[in-house]
Amino acid sequence: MAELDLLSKGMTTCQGCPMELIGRSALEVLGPKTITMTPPSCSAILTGSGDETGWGIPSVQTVLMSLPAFASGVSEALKIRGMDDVTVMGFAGDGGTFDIGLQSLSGAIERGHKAIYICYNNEAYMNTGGQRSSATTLGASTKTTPTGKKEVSKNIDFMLLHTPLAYQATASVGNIRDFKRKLAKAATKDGPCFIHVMTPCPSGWKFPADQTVQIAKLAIKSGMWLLFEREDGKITINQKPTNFELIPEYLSRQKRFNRINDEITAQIIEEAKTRYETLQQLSQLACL
Amino acid sequence: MAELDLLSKGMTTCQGCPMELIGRSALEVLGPKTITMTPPSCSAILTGSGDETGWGIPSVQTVLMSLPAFASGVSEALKIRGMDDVTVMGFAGDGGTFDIGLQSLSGAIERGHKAIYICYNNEAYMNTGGQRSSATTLGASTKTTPTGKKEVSKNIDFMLLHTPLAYQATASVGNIRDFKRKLAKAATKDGPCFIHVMTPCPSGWKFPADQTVQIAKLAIKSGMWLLFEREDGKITINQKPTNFELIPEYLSRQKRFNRINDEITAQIIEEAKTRYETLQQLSQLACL
Amino acid sequence: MGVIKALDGNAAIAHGVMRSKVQLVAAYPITPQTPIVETISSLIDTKQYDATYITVESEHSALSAVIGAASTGVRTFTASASHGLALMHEVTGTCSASRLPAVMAVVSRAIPGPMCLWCDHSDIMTQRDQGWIQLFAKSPQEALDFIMIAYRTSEDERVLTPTMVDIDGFFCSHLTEPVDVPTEEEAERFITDFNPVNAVLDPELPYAINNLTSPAIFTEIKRSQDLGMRAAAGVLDERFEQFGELFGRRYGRILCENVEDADTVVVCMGSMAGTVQHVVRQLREEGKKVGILRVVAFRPFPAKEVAEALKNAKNVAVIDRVSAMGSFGPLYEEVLASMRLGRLDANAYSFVAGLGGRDIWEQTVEDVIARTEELGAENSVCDAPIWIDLKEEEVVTNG
Amino acid sequence: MGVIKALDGNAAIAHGVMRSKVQLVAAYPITPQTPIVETISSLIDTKQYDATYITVESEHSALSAVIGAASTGVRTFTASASHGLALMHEVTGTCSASRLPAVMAVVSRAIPGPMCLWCDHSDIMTQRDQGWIQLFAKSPQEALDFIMIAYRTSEDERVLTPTMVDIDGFFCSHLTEPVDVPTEEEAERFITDFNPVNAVLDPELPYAINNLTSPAIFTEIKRSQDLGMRAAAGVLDERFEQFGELFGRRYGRILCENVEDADTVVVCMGSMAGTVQHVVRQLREEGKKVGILRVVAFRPFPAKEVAEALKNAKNVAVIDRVSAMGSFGPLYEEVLASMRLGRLDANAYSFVAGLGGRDIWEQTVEDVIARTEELGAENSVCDAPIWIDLKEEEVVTNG
Amino acid sequence: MQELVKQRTKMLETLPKIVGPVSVKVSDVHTGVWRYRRPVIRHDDCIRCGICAEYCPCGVIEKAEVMTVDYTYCKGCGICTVECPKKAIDFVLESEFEGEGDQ
Amino acid sequence: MQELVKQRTKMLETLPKIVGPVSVKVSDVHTGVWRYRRPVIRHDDCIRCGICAEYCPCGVIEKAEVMTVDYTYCKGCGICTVECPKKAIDFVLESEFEGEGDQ
Amino acid sequence: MWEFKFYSRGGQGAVTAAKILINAAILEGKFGQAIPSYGQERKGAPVYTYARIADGPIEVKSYVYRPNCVICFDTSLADLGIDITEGVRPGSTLVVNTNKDFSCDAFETVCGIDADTITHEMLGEVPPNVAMLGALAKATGCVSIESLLKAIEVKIPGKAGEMNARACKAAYENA
Amino acid sequence: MWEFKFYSRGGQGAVTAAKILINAAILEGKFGQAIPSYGQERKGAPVYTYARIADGPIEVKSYVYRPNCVICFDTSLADLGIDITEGVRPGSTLVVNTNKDFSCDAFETVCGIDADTITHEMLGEVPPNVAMLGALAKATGCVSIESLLKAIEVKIPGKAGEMNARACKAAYENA
Ligand SMILES: Cc1ncc(C[n+]2csc(CCOP(=O)(O)OP(=O)(O)O)c2C)c(N)n1
Ligand SMILES: Cc1ncc(C[n+]2csc(CCOP(=O)(O)OP(=O)(O)O)c2C)c(N)n1
Ligand code: SF4
Ligand code: SF4
Ligand code: SF4
Ligand code: SF4
Repeated sequence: MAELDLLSKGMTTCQGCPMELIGRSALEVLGPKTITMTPPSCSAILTGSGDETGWGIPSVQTVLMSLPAFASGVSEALKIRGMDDVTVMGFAGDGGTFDIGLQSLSGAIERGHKAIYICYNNEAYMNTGGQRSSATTLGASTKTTPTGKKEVSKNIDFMLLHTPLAYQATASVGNIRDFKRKLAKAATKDGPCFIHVMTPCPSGWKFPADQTVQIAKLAIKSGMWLLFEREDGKITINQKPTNFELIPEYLSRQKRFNRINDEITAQIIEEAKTRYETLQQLSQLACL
Repeated sequence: MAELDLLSKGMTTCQGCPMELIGRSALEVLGPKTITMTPPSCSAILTGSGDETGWGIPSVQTVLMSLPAFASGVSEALKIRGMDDVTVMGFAGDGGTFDIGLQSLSGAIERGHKAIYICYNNEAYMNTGGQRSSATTLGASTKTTPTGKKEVSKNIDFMLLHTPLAYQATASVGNIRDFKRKLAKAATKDGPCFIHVMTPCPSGWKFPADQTVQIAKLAIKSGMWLLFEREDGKITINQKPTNFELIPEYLSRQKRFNRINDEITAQIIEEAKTRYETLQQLSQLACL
Repeated sequence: MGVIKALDGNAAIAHGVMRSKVQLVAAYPITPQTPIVETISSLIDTKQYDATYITVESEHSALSAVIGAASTGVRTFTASASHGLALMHEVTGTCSASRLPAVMAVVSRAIPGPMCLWCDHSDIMTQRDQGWIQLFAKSPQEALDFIMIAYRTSEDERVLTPTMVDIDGFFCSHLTEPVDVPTEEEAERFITDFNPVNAVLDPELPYAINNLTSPAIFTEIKRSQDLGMRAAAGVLDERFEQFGELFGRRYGRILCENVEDADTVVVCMGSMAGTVQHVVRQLREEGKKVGILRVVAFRPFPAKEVAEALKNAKNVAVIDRVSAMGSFGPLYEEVLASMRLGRLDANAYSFVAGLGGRDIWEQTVEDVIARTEELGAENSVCDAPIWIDLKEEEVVTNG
Repeated sequence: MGVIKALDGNAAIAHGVMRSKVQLVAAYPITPQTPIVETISSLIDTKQYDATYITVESEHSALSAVIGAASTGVRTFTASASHGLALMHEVTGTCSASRLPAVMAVVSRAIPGPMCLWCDHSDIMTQRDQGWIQLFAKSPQEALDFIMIAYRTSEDERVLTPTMVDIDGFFCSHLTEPVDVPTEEEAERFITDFNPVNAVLDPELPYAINNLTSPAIFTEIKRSQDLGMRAAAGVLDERFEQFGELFGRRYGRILCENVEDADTVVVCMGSMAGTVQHVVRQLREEGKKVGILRVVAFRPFPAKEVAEALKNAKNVAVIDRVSAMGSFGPLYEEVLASMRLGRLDANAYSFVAGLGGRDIWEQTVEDVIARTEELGAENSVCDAPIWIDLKEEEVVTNG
Repeated sequence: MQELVKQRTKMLETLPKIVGPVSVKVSDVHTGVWRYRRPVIRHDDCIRCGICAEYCPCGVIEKAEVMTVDYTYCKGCGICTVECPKKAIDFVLESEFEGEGDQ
Repeated sequence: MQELVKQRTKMLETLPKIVGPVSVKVSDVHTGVWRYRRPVIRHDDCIRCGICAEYCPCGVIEKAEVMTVDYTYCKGCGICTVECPKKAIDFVLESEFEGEGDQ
Repeated sequence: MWEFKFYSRGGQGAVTAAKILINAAILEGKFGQAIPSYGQERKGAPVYTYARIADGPIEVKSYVYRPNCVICFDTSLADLGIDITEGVRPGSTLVVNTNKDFSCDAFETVCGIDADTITHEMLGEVPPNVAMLGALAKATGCVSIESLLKAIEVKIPGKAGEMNARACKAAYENA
Repeated sequence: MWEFKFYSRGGQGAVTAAKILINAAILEGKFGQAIPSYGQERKGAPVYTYARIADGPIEVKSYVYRPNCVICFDTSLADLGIDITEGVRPGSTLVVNTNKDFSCDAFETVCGIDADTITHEMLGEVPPNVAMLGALAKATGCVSIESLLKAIEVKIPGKAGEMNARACKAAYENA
């Protein structure tokens, strides 16, 4: 079976969808001995509809609140059945991870089930048409915050630094090889792994479809997205932001930031800097 | 109205209950212009039963999963009604905070409602008789882990360091004045505040009722409990652990640790040290 | 009168909420309710509507926030559907038992499983014992009107019981029709600022709400709630009357057409009622003695009214838009209880139709009526629900 | 036979789970179910029972984990009550529609509100349309036996439908009685290792489970599920028969005593059935023609059997341990539908009793019977449920 | 305590009828009967620092002219005896007080 | 793709009848019709680095002797044209290919 | 009563078109109803939309199964096995987006319109929906072109609305 | 059929006592049933516990409202307004924990036992429940003292069980 067949072509995601790219790349790494679950979200498009599915591996659509609990059950059942070579892969959006799914995720990590959880972050509830999530960047317009979101985004990565994850990483659709490398590493671990991938969404963020990867790259360069991983209690920063002054460009290339003013821009830059400083200091700790 | 009347005497909590002491001390600080909510938990004993209640302030028993959401509603409604001088106080156990209530808490913090959330941590579901929670210390026997818990406790404090709390603190029934000072500070803030109080529970931890405060003090001295606060992005450690070598004594004074061996003891000590080191380093950051 | 706008059911709900001067809304998006969330939050965000919107992280929290706010004495609203409503299940009963006059729009969509986005009544039907008044609108106009009527009923001191206003997912939520939207002043003649009449959280009034209730008093509190619910029948009648006088649109807890002399009466709820009405009128033109009894208020169930209305019927066809696994449809069972109350012994048949978005169209209704007449002619008993529009050959079983 | 032990209902459930060789349990503590959680998790933790226990962080996650594990082909169990069951509401339907043969013990306790720890059936009753088989045990012995019967029924390839085994909170969960516990070998004659016959998650079989289902096929999948549920009737009969032969304890979907020639029949479920039976026997001794019809399997509802059993009755008293706000009791409505099926026109009365822990004792039952005979003698219709043991003077209303 | 009870009773009278699960009465369980032992303050040794009152979970120690313990409610946990910096509180078996009533 | 379809069909045949919402068919939407523009690789300029394939969300670019695009499924997002380090992919209006069928 | 069925692909704006049509009818004091059949469709997937226009209130709340007017946005839908003649009543009208000659016996009237070209020329790369409406108005007279243009300008405010109205008008005149 | 009602306070072990009693009955081949009335009671609060013993299966599943035997662990419960004679049938037995003379007309037989003293002396600061059972066995004969002692030793294994059995025996002999 050709590797590509693990996810069919002809998925009805939007043009230039980064989530699809992540799903596809994930299976290239994990291979056919993988079971995947998606909650209601754009990723459920891959899981399909009616009698058709896109995945060439077993998949389930779980409910939005408890994919990690579902995965806990699958993971333990595989142990009972002696199928230790099978990878359990959760694949969920930011809404299903930061908001309604956070508790279930936190519980599953605490209990330590073996499973890989991939959160693709398009910073909104896209499958219902683009409402704010707690991952939405300050100032971004969404269907529920047309004048721009008032709150800063939830920093789930830093929160999860203090949990017993066997492996934790951020990744980006702007650097697919880095993502694949990290996922490959996660696949070797015997515990809960979390990979958080930035996936700029042309439909929700309102930029041309061909810019998906470019926007993601710009996010890394400008410090709007930090690439790092945590393994054996040690944080490694994989790519340093080059220039925070690129942030205004990052913002201006997305129509969702049309309504922000200089003050908010300054706040966003400030926040990005602080975040990076914190990460730098945290990465000096050998004791997480 | 005498201050004491804000919580009746004659509550049917256990002898030596630290939660009651925290509830009582809280109202001394906050005074009568406070609305409190408790979820099902030992604290619901204060809220009472039938046509009787212990509180001399308005109170509600919410469901276990969503006290913070309930409080969000109360907080916003008070604003609408122009009652800005009223304090909203959530009062919940570790189960209702670390486990089933975590998501609702995280959401309320992200949205930034003005309210004070006090979590008294007795490290188990005590109101249902003492089952493990994710706050239970590694190695402790509970009704669901008779041979000792296998996982380390969830580090909710460090997780919440990365959230937009207006004020965050840990406290202990071993240092009531410190707790009151912190609560008084929280009461001045116009956003979400979280105070996490260690409350050694004689019934669940299995030590004599007169030792409640002593055990709490020993926890602080031995580094099993860290006293710190975060205000304006800066962490202050309020009391440094004196001696991690006191941990075995701390453990041996509680029957719940009857079944642990040297290996687990060592692990617990190691973990406490790491936690403290991390905190020390975090406290050097001016950028949280 | 008001302004005629082309609105779909979701937009009509949002207008109803504004006109009802709701002060606080907390809701979580879910298909097909999402446009309600988007419209209301946007209006508030852009300051076109002065109210508070809480962007909760789940439906459980949505209703919990609403309960918190309602307990603090403000007028509240939420909306949901399917999974979302199911996730509120733990707190729907808290809301009603706390006697909080909140209003929720339910945009009916099948609940799992299987996972499905489309309309049926399985979501709201599992809420039928949770102590909420339930009104079923059939059109965007009714959606708006019922929201306003809901507040005036729920907040009545004789009632103090929350209301669910149900609109069918897509068949009403996404159906655009002309809607007569009352102006602010017109609406104010019917519904004014909120004035809570029951317990509220207020430091001046230090009581405990929703405390643990012992067996010694639980039954009595439930009975009080039941009486509040039953009182809603009379209050609804008053409100419908008053609303009709003010706005010219007349409703009732049941609405009948051509029933008096009908041999066969179709009983139904929600958007399908429009289609049934349409078919009934056509068949009447063909000289067929058929009628429609539409239940608007499913809770409190208008048992006496239904019994009275059906007294001349020979055959009664009840269409449930839900399949009670291993039993009969809920509406059918209510109708039977009503008929027994009226000592009626017409033939009654339980139909299941329109599940998971399958359309109930003219042919469906014609089939139901034809099938009923057939069975009625044979005087058959109904020993199991009859599934209409079922593709038998596609039903896979291991049986 | 097995070993006689003094067990309460919760302990009996735990024994039933072990004897059924359940492989994975995920449950969250809640009064009055907590001892089940404690017993099973302790047995596993101390290696007295070889299975996996997942210490989930909520009930929603408990059932989700069970669904995940069941989808992966292992035998699963969970237990809950009240709030906990309500919090599972979003996923109970997923479990049944995915045709997973999980078993759940429900230790019935009132659902809010108000907040209450004690027994009534309001928790399980709102699950009645969720596609689970529902068995109501009246005693610890039955609790154990029904768990075993549940697995054998749910897993049958004709059925593939999960089962809730209901025991009354405190009145069964905390009631200690002698229980005949089958030995491991005895149990194995009835129930062996799990062998999943439907879809499982396995890389060799790459299909998608519980995918979005379109209107084009939803109805047919629901119908298949309905037929699975209906097939459970026959399978339950087989299992009861087989169980009786192996263990000497004979059950049925309904259990009747003194019904054949009874003028007045009391219909009921759960622990109260014991008390009703006791009273009926006493009244029989006094020469009164009374009987008891106990419904064991509420889903699938044994409509034909009930109709057959009631054919000679003059008066039927149905006791619901739940108050359907603004309607009749659910058991009453089922009984009416059954009577109509049998063209029976006995007088039938809907009683509400035993809410929120109020005991249904001998006097309660005597009152129900007396009231029924009175009303029956007058040939009264039942126009609303009759609340028994109600302290009228303590009911506060604004009416 | 009585004050609070009175206040609430008045409140109840002035309010419209409340329906639903609302509790207005002050709970008043005489938890004093739980005691096996009774804390007895030796006023001569006491320095009125107030620490016992601060740490009493039941709020039954009051700083008046001398520190007083409300034995109607004191559950006898013993925390005060342990926390008192002067060790000025004896912990005496209840049986020694038998027949003396609640005080 | 066909391979997978065959494999699944076989699987279906060997299994007992499955009840419930289970999907076995491979979804196969010809998303090529979505395109306004078509990526056309200039093979002379292409260095076969594979980056376009790596970043194609639809998985329709394959590294064979030359890089090939499966136009039955290519949605025409243009990412490949942007990411190609050699700028070796032209993005041509579909209308220019009218009447040529899928390729 | 006019009963319309719109055949289109995701992204072609048929749902919006149906709503505008209803608005036009309302402007004339008529009653209208529009209802899409929701299928989480993305760009390119077939989309069905239904509408009704009548002089009095419309009770029926289902999709249209027996249209007397079909609006086809894309003739290539036939390639997917979609039959636009399904259920049509005798004497029906077809409005079809095509730049070729198009005939179909199932319909009494066939009105071809090159909506894509008109749209591209006048509005650029946007959906051909307003142009289709212009042709529909011409072919059926179910609403007047004046009401239609007004409805468009209400729905799409400002300059864009004006231009859309102009494209609609052009289609009306070309159909 | 014996129908028992136990009056006690939280912490006095009446619930356990009732279970041991049932175990003793089972050992004799009888049928028994024990049921506490759960009230989240904490130490000191009144607790009601019910039990039945019969030769055949016991169908009734409710509390006992018409006991023919009352076991009172604490005479001070009367101070809380609790009436231990409520519902007692004619000819009933009372077993009461007291160190004084105690009489009560509602009962035919009154069996006083100083269970607290026996317990303190023999077992220390633990609940008086096994002593109460000893007296109950003596006063009613509902189970034999042998079965009771065996049931105690099964319930409380090891040395503690032995000592508890001895206290029970002592109460039996003293009652
Ligand atoms: C309980 C529940 N509430 C709401 C929904 C509706 N819903 C479906 S997808 C979705 C958004 C998910 O957003 P996210 O996880 O960010 O994924 P994305 O759609 O962006 O891919 C929502 C709210 C649901 N399915 N279940
Ligand atoms: C949804 C739900 N599940 C379970 C329960 C049962 N329950 C009541 S209190 C409690 C434990 C709470 O533990 P914690 O929050 O730590 O407070 P504590 O009892 O220790 O004071 C549980 C599980 C409940 N009330 N609601
Ligand atoms: S169990 Fe612990 S926390 Fe709960 S009331 Fe008793 S002492 Fe207090
Ligand atoms: S703690 Fe001791 S010294 Fe201080 S007031 Fe209390 S009794 Fe006196
Ligand atoms: S245009 Fe997009 S879909 Fe087509 S080959 Fe390039 S990246 Fe892939
Ligand atoms: S990215 Fe460009 S150079 Fe590299 S293989 Fe693709 S077309 Fe060729």
